[in-house]
Amino acid sequence: MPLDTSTTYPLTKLRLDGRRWNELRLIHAQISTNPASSGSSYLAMGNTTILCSVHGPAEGRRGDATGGAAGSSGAVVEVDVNIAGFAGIDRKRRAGGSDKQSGRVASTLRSAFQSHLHTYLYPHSTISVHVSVLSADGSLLAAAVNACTLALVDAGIPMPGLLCGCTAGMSGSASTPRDPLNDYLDPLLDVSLPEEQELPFLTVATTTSVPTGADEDEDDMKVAMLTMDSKVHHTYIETMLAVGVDGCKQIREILDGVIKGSSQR
Amino acid sequence: MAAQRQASSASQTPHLSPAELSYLYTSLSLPGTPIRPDGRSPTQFRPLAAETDILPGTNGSARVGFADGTQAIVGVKAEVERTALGIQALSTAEQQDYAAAGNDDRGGGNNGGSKQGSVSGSGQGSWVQMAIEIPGFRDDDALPVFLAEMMREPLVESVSGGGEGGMVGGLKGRLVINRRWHWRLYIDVLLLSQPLSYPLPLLSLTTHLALLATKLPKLKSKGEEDPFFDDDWNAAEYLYPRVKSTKHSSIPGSISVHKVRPPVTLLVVSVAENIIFDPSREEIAVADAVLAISVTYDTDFDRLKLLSIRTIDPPSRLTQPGVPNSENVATLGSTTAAEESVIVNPSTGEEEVPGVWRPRRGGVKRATIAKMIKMVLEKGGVGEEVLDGLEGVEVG
Amino acid sequence: MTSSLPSLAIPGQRLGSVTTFTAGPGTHVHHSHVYASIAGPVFVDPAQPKSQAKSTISISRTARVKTTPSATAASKSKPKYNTLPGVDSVVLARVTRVQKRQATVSILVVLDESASSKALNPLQSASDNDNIESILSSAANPENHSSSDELRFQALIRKEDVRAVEKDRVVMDEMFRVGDIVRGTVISLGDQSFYYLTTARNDLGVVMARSEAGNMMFPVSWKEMRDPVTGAAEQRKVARPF
Amino acid sequence: MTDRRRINGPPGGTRPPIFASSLESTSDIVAERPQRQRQPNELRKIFLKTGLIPSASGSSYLEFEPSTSLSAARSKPKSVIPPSSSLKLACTVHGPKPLPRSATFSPNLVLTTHVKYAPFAGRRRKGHVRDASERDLGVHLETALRGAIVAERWPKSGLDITITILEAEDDRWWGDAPDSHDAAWGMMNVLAGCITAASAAISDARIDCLDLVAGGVAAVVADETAGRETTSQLMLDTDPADHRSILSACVVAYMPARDEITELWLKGDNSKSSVGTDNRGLGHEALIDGAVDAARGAHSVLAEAVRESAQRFAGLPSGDFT
Repeated sequence: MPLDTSTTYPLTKLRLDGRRWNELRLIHAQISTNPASSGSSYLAMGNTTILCSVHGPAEGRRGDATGGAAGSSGAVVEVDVNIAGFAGIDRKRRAGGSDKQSGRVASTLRSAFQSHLHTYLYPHSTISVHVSVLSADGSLLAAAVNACTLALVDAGIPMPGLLCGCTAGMSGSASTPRDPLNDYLDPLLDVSLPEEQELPFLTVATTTSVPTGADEDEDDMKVAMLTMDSKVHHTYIETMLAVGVDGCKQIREILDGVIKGSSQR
Repeated sequence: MAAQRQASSASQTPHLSPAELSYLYTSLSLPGTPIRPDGRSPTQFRPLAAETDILPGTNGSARVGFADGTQAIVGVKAEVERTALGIQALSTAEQQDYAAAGNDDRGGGNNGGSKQGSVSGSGQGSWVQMAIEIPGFRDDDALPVFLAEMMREPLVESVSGGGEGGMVGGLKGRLVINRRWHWRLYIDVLLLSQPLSYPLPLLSLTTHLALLATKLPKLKSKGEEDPFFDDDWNAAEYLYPRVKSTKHSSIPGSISVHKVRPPVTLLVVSVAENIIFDPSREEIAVADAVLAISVTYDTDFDRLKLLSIRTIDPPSRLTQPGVPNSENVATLGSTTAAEESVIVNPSTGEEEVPGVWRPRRGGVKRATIAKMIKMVLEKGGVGEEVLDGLEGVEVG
Repeated sequence: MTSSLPSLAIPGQRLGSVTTFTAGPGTHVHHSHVYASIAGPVFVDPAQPKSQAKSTISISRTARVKTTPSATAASKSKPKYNTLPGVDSVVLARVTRVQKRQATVSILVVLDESASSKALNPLQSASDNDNIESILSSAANPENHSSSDELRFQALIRKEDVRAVEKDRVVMDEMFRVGDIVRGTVISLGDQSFYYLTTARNDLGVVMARSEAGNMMFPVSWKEMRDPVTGAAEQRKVARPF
Repeated sequence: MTDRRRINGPPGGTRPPIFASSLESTSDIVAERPQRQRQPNELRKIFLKTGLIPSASGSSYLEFEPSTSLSAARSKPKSVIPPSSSLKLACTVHGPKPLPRSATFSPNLVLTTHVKYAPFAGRRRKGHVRDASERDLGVHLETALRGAIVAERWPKSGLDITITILEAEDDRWWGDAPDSHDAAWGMMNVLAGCITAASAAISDARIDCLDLVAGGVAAVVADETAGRETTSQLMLDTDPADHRSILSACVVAYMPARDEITELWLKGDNSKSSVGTDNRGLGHEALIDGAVDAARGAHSVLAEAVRESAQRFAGLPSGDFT
């Protein structure tokens, strides 16, 4: 049995892990996992497991370059991503404690949350977010966005709405223009690590200015973050984006349930 | 941050005033019955929550959280690696006798090794790698390096006897697949927040649990073949083998127990005449001596055995001294010198004024060390209590 | 009593009981006995016959051989446990920076109290191993600032500590220039990075200075020094010349 | 960072090939292993001298006496590989000096220790960046010294202790396979040497100490001369190259005047051995006592070296003390 999606999917219409194209992986999340921090969360999207803790808003460290002029108008968000040595399939030894991937995830998260949170309420302060990736199995950035959102909600930091991330890919290389008559490629929701490695995918994070509700309007949905590193013909982008945004909506409901469920306890 | 790195081994010294330090020291040094700030008995550990097998991507994992919110996660990963051969293994058959004979004097471990024939000798300590990550520290800072070495040392050292359910040649021997291949074990320790106290007990307990939960895939190849393994994870074997419980009926509900268990490292401090286990940050700040004692269960004699001891620099040496009233400019004249008689501390031999903190100096008496070791090792002592407690944690 | 003492002690050597001796510099007390804590020759300051004080036993940090400490020095000086600047010790320091409110100096030499009343003794405990004359001669030209400044203790002379009179009229630029050698006393151990010095005494202030032309100047008054070549006068807080 | 631009030799020494024809018998290899010629409680001679580095405020140089097989091999080399090595190290003390600007106020002397192997110190080349074992040694040394120093007499200042190891002790006989006994036993001897040398250098720098702290090593070795019987024996100041199997070892930093230990590092499994007492559980006490005895021996050398340097310093003629 060949183990790649691009060959098996057209035959079975099932992905490697048995999902259909529009199915998310099982999401399990918890908030207030670590009493020592202002806010914390645990999030597992399939086999991608992330722990996130938030400290602050607190007084910024003195002598910090970002703590000075930049912080005068609002809080500064600091994100620190740590991918554990045992997170991947092979054990990875990182030199100096961080690598390229964690650095990129950290800077993307920082810019996403810096603009998302109501930082103007906390001038001269720092909100520091620590993300530990315990197990990485695709959609790392999306899972990290969701975990951070939960932890920041737990910490009680005001934000306009939940920031939810999701990935979307195509079930083939999608390098030729899309043929509307013979459309054999399906978009895939929430890609896993093997899919991430062979297929084009993008990560999108959306937010709403109004908290979720039954009367949610499509117009209120805002894309807060969008990254794509792979090559795909431009005609597919719209499909992928639509699927990704839809995935974010599903995730928002799940996160919403987690937050409401924990507050009832 | 810089100051923190400087205090390499002592971890962070809490900012306590000399008066607070003196109060702590006095209450902890009460003869016989020390009063600990959190009301524990001298041998009592802090309550903790533990779970194992939390990460699907590892061979074994565990999470332990203290009530104060400090959490540690340990993931164990095993990889197959080719063995670098020494002179003896490379040499011809006639030298094999010599090699076997030579290995014989290395205790029970290797006798078992030569019995199995194809499995050669014992493993190497370097096959076990340990990395500790502590937020706020770089991974080559002194504290993580020292902690990792401290915990790796007893692990590779624990050679235990063979026999039914035993581990031939200890952990090192267990990692040998055949003459040319072996497992390499990566133990990654992750501390999730800045440590509030010296993190050794937390890390050691978590590592212990993670190793207990560690499974290696079942070997399907035989002898000197290149190894291949059973795909079925359910068939995998525990790194530390388990046997059906016979003697240890004391633990309710457990069907299988480990005959061989990974070592645990206990943090023990002495304050005056008292020995205190699992010190909190405040307690360690006034300790006269801090020892890390690693023990494991000795299957041959059904008792605990000592694997390693390390002294840890007590942070009390770096604290600020208090000023007795007789020397204090602010209160000069209000007290006479006679009121504050200088007494000699019986345990340290230093002259001090009661109630005035003086940083500790000097070392620790041999008798004190012996007493600390005895309390850990003795039958029904703290070491057994901890190992039994860990055995109670549902594993797998 | 003295005969039982060794002339030379090494750390950890027991010197005597606390019932007969007081522990002086270079020693410590353990289990009611005085022990040596540095290696060096042992000295005993005999107690004043009339007072009840015990003899003080100390170990010299300096290489001076067999100078019986004068009774005056022994009586007035507090025991000094190290070669670091302590409160009241007289130091020679080089000015490294002059600001509106303070001058930053780096301490070159810590002088013993007993010796400061006599003359500058080059063999006094120096804060580093260099010869004192070489430090001072190289000190006055600002180009010669070596990186060894990093290894010297830094100190501040605040504006109000420059002189005892007319404190509010002090203009720092007219008191010190970068490169001057200043004699001062330590008033406080200060914060993590600086000691605090004062020059508010007649015998304290600038002792050596070069003019703008680069020549060594001589003092002409308590606030003026003069260049012997150009004849130009410059303002300084001058220490009383001996 | 490895040099990628050219093909480098292997980082460790390679063993020269031994051809079967050149061997009289296979037992030749066994014969090459150095044998301990000393009594179990006999220490190696130590050379220790202070004040050799004028730019430092204190310094010392320490050297262990080469074993008989090593000195024999040096005078009459049979092989390019020396049979064993002997410790040589230099220690410098800088300070007391101001703390770096970023440091916080400290009422005590802040001690910093650096232990670095010279690249050529061991049989395997060491990099220029300190590795884990060197950092580990540094922490051990810091613990040992901090207990001996009277730190409160030196407020606001720092003391840097730098040790360069010029020749390290072997962890095992070079001919043994790396699995024969792989724990870093040589490191313990190195630590003991570091402690003794640093103590001399600190005393040379005239930093107040409670006592001269000396390092000593003792080990339980499985004796191989007694035939097949595995009898274990307590040995002081073991050279790991001499022994096929070291069961456990202990290094202490010891202050004789106070009978106190400032640093204790014990490792190994000695539950199988019965040393000194019948009670197996007390094996570790015999080991610690043995290490203390070794430290007492080193202390006598240390005291003599410090006394010598103090005489030189004070200008007293040698021998003129009571």
